[in-house]
Amino acid sequence: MAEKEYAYFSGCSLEGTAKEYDTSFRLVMKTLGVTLTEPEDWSCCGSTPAHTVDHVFAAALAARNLAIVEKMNIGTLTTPCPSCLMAFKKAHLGMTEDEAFKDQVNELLDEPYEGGVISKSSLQIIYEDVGLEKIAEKVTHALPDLKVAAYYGCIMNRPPDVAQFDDPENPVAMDRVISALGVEVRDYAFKTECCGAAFGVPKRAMVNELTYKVLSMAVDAGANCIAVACPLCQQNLDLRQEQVNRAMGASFNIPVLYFTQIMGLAYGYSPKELDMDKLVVSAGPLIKTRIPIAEYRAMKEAEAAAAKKTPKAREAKEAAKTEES
Amino acid sequence: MRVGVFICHCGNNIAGTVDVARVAAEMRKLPGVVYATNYMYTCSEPGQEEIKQAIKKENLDRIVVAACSPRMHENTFRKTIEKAGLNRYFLEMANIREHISWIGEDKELNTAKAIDAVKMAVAKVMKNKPLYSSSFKVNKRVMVIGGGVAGMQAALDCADGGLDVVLVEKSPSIGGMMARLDKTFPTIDCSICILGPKMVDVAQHEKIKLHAYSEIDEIKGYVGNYQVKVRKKATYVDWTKCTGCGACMEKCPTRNAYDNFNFGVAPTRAINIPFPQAIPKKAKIDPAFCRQFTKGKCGVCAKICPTGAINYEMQDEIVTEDVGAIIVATGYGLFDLDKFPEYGAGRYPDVITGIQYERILNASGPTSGHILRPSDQTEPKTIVFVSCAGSRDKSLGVPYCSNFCCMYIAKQAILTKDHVPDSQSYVFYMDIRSPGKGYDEFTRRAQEDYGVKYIRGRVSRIYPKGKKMVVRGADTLLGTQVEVEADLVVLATAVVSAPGAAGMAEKLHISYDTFGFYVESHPKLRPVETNTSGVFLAGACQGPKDIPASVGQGSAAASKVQALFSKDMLESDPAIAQVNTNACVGCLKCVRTCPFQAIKEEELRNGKKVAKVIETVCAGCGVCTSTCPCGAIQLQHFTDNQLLAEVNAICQG
Amino acid sequence: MSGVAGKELRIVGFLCNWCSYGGADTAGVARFKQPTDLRIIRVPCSGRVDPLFVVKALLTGADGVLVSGCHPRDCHYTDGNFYARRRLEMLKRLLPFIGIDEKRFHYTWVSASEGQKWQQVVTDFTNQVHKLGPMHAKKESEG
Amino acid sequence: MYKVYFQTYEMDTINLSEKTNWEFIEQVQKESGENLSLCYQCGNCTAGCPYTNYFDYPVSMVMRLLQTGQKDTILNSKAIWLCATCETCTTRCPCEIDVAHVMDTLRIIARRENKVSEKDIKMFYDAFLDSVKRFGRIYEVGTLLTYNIRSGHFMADADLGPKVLTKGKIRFFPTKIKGSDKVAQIFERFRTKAKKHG
Ligand SMILES: Cc1cc2nc3c(=O)[nH]c(=O)nc-3n(C[C@H](O)[C@H](O)[C@H](O)COP(=O)(O)OP(=O)(O)OC[C@H]3O[C@@H](n4cnc5c(N)ncnc54)[C@H](O)[C@@H]3O)c2cc1C
Ligand SMILES: Cc1cc2nc3c(=O)[nH]c(=O)nc-3n(C[C@H](O)[C@H](O)[C@H](O)COP(=O)(O)OP(=O)(O)OC[C@H]3O[C@@H](n4cnc5c(N)ncnc54)[C@H](O)[C@@H]3O)c2cc1C
Ligand code: SF4
Ligand code: SF4
Ligand code: SF4
Ligand code: SF4
Ligand code: SF4
Ligand code: SF4
Ligand code: SF4
Ligand code: SF4
Repeated sequence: MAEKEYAYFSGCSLEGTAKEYDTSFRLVMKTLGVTLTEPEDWSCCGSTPAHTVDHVFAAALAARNLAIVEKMNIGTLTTPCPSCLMAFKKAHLGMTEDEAFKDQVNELLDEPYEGGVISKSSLQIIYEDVGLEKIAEKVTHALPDLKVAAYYGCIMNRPPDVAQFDDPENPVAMDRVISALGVEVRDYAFKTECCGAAFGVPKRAMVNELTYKVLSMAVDAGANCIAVACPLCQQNLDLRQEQVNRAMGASFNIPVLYFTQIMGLAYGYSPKELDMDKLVVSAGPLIKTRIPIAEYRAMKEAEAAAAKKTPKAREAKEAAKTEES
Repeated sequence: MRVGVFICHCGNNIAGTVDVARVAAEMRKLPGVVYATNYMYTCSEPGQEEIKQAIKKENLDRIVVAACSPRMHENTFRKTIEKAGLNRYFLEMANIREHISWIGEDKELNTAKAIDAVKMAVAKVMKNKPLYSSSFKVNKRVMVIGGGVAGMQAALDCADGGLDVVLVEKSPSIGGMMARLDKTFPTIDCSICILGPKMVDVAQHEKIKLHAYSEIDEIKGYVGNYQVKVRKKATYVDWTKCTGCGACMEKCPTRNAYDNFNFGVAPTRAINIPFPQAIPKKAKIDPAFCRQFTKGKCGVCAKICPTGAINYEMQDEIVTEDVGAIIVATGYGLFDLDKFPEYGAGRYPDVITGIQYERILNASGPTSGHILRPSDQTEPKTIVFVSCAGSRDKSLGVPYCSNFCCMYIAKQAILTKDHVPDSQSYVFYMDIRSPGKGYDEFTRRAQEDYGVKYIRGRVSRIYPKGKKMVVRGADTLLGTQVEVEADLVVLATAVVSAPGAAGMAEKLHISYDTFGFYVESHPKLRPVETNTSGVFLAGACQGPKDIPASVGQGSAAASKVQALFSKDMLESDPAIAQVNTNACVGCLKCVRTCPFQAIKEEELRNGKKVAKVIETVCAGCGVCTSTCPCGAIQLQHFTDNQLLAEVNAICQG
Repeated sequence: MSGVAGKELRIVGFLCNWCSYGGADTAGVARFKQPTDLRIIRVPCSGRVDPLFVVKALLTGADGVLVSGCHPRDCHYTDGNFYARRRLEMLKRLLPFIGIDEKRFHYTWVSASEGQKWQQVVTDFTNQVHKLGPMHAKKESEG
Repeated sequence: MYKVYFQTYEMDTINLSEKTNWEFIEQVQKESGENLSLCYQCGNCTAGCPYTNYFDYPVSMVMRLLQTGQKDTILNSKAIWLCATCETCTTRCPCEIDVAHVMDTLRIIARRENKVSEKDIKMFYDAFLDSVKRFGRIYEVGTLLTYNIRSGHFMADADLGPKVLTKGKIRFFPTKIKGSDKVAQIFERFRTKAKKHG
């Protein structure tokens, strides 16, 4: 496989509250042989607040970065943050579909954006460009205790004609990536139900209830940790878990990991390297049982050999039944 | 030549946006036009009378009517002038309504356009020649394609009227969707109890020949003389020997075959008779599941069958049927659950479709009529019905209403209460559509007498919570979000065209709409005819419709066939191709391009080889005319001269 | 000369009786407003349209010619539209050689139920021809 | 078993002949690019909206108020500010209306006309944008502090402080990008342009 290169827009959160997402993503990409080049002097994408001001203005904040990336001649930009991604995609779509809109946006910019950059989420490049085979190939460690509920958040796949990735109602990319690592995944219905992160600060009561729903659905599905791909989701589900417990009379204690951290663990990086200590709800006990993959396989084979007699017997019984009828 | 021009007002339909008087005045200036007038309703009796009078008084020999589309009234006016003694092909129509007055608002522009349109018609009519039809013999056998209730009704009505009928049904038994229903609205009588006897009548009628488990391969010919190739699909059971005893089915070890009849509610055997009342009641092997086919060994049924009917080597068989008319009654299809990812896309066993619920309610269905939910076979107490699941939904490509689901939801909710008295049903709906006789009373009864809770709003999401399914929707009348924790959810999935409907239409040369439903000749006045003469429609293949409407159409189609067959000879359309043997150089390009093989080579007495059109076969497409390098073969009524006259009238006028 | 000077150009349409003529009727029944430049000639099948008609029209006064037939495989006459397509494709390639912008000619499919599509086709083609301007006036000024 | 979240809103008789603001309907259609007549009031947007319980008018009713041209009611509503652009409504609307974009457009109009019912949210957004303007990026501590001071919620999220700090998650000092003036210029140009146009 040829070396891949992307312009890497980490976004403001990954410089601060989501540092561990940045760290783990970079490590994983190194393992998978993907080069990330940070656009020089990038600025904030504008996110939701800019969209309350004006469509052109919001697009301009995003397009400033797209213009920088366009100059880098890499073609594809990747960002781990769905909020940034959405800002880029909407600006790009608006500017490529509507000439007049493009002119208005470029009027606000020093360097015009011509529409030559494709934006993809980090999950998308891992799932589609790297591929499940390669993801599985690099695994060095098994994580037998993890039961993961993958949480995509509201705007990773929506609206479908903007996101153009995976299913808007039942996305599976993250589930499949984690499964490819050999880690157990639990299916549940709230993968895309909004957790309320956008209003984490000003409307806390409202957010508590939404977060509560997502957490309880994951727990009901038998998950013991949640994987996320969005810094806002992570912050909301992890940092605010205690707020939720207090407000809703619950007692959640479920670690919320970035999916890239799980990948890193399967690829043998130490919890320290992956900034696991930055999680508020510790994942320590769950990952304590991590073992090298070879050892794990040997163990499983032994187990299987011991259990072999049973299925044979069942088969024989089945055959007898057929004869009877 | 004395041309008369009649401009129609169509009340205000035309006169509102076209200055009809001016058009008439302009026409009077044209050479050849000796009479031009405008009239309120030209197609009315006095309107037609006026044309007849004018023909006599003004000695007219060519007539132009500028009015609605010729697809609407060409025939009317042809008959009018014929009654006044003119050849019917001395008429031309200018379409100044559909193509002008209804689509433009500027009266000046419309009037100018109308003047052009009438000018073109005048130019053409002056080149028209008298044409005379010849007659040909009709084969008074009719084929009915599709053995649902509509097709059965059509077949029985035709046969009772003394016609020979060939009924072709794709699946192993006739009966269609109705055979799968439990009870029917609005009377709640048992579906199979009223349909069963009809099915038996079909089977026993001496005038009806049934090809079940058969499909149409090819259709050739024209009204009065069709040749249809029917593919009798291999059943791997010799139906002349099979008695329908069912012994094979009982012993077949393959128990996981997909049950088409029950829409997969429960599995069936690899060899099966679809349901107890099936007609014909014969067994059929599904080779996708049968071990003899998938693994090469089993043969249990062959050993068991007392009549030795099993034949694993059976091949499809093609038979050709000659008929004079065809009734299409191929019914409809339904959306699958995978269209609804927000409702689990078929991943939750307790979210099912309306037709599956119909099978669960049915006494001869997989649960013997006990309402048991698929996941754990327990009796559901809270049932939620979701109407318009996929219907009226542009984002899913079904903008239309599926017509009968509002009614069957009410029916199923009532039946649910009858089966499980302590149950509570909820219906999420956008509108309750129940406009038939006794229909609204029926949906009211569901609410008033059976306590079904109707909630106005769509359902946004369905997800499992413990053993329940949470249905989250809106109650737009309350203006709020609502949730119901249900044991079973039934989706009234959208009605779509039958699988393969488009391909079938192409074989028949009839039109279908964007959704695959067949298009009738006229939405109000010719609802069971198609634009291909000799081909008629009945039932839901034309659009979603319930049983009464389907049966009504079946009978209507049958009566249309009876009328067609009431004559021994039919008149051919004389607008066909004709060869000028002097101009023809015998290149035979036309022979090769004619889509109907209507041209053959002929040797004249002087030894010259030329093309010759077989009158009864030519369909009048004119492909040959635009192929011929010498202009020797001309499609009558649409000759090069006639069409160029129209072109000249616009371009040089 | 037909057409209202200054407002309209002259566009000739050849429509097959079964599909596109019906589609234009459907558009009318639904009152889908359209530009008024088009003059329609009814033919039984798009296969009846001789490329010479198109050329003749364009050379003698039309600014644009539109041919519309049934969708492929949905032809009332089995495959008349297939012949039409072959011929008219050829014609499109030949037009530039006789000095006619190929954008003045358009061939499309509209079925009897597609009133809305017909409105779109007429509107788009009329706009396209208007962009090119009148054909014959241009020629005069050129020559 | 049948759970209802109750809304409270009051409405007087609306005299549609007098109180239908047709220009407003036109304006929203033009600025959002959406045809409001497509909405047939199925309620699917409301049914899926995660925030609906906090809205004064559920989103389908906002659509209805729009169709009837009730400008003031809409621009003064909390709903348009409590919408988080989660795109659920847009994704599920059977009529393919980009409902979230309509909500977005309504916020823009409300802001332009100085009718913001949810001051807190606007303030938070403003604090966010201030940071972008000053530093080119978001400076989380600064944003939070600015918000707390302006909104008077001095202790907002104070309980999280120790957690975040001990985890080393927050930078105390903003990173100011080299091109921060370039970003500020986007703000400036926009402001001048907006002034020029009205
Ligand atoms: C859940 C549900 C409940 C309903 N309940 C009621 C009710 O209570 N009352 C009521 O009035 N209506 C009800 N209906 C509607 C009813 O099913 C239809 O009105 C009726 O079945 C239409 O009959 P049909 O003959 O046109 O079509 P169908 O019943 O669909 O029959 C078409 C037949 O043609 C065959 N066929 C299809 N394609 C081909 C082909 N290419 N070649 C040969 N054969 C072919 C099919 O196999 C089938 O046998 C209900 C529908 C559903 C889904
Ligand atoms: C305001 C309005 C608008 C409508 N618009 C539409 C529309 O747009 N599209 C549509 O499809 N439908 C429309 N309809 C419905 C339409 O009118 C009917 O579907 C249609 O007229 C029914 O036709 P009919 O022949 O059954 O009955 P009728 O039209 O009522 O004809 C019955 C005839 O029988 C005669 N008659 C009655 N009793 C006797 C007797 N004892 N002896 C002899 N003769 C008798 C009557 O005088 C009458 O001429 C509309 C109806 C109304 C009221
Ligand atoms: S002839 Fe056609 S246009 Fe004239 S009144 Fe009759 S329907 Fe109307
Ligand atoms: S195939 Fe034989 S065993 Fe099966 S039903 Fe027919 S007769 Fe009976
Ligand atoms: S041969 Fe096939 S159909 Fe017959 S019994 Fe065996 S599996 Fe069943
Ligand atoms: S019949 Fe009722 S449920 Fe069915 S599509 Fe129409 S409105 Fe919806
Ligand atoms: S194409 Fe024309 S010239 Fe050739 S055989 Fe046919 S009619 Fe004669
Ligand atoms: S018009 Fe010509 S091409 Fe068409 S069917 Fe008749 S003979 Fe054949
Ligand atoms: S989902 Fe769409 S159509 Fe339905 S109420 Fe909301 S905006 Fe209107
Ligand atoms: S985008 Fe806004 S209105 Fe739409 S569902 Fe999300 S929060 Fe509700």
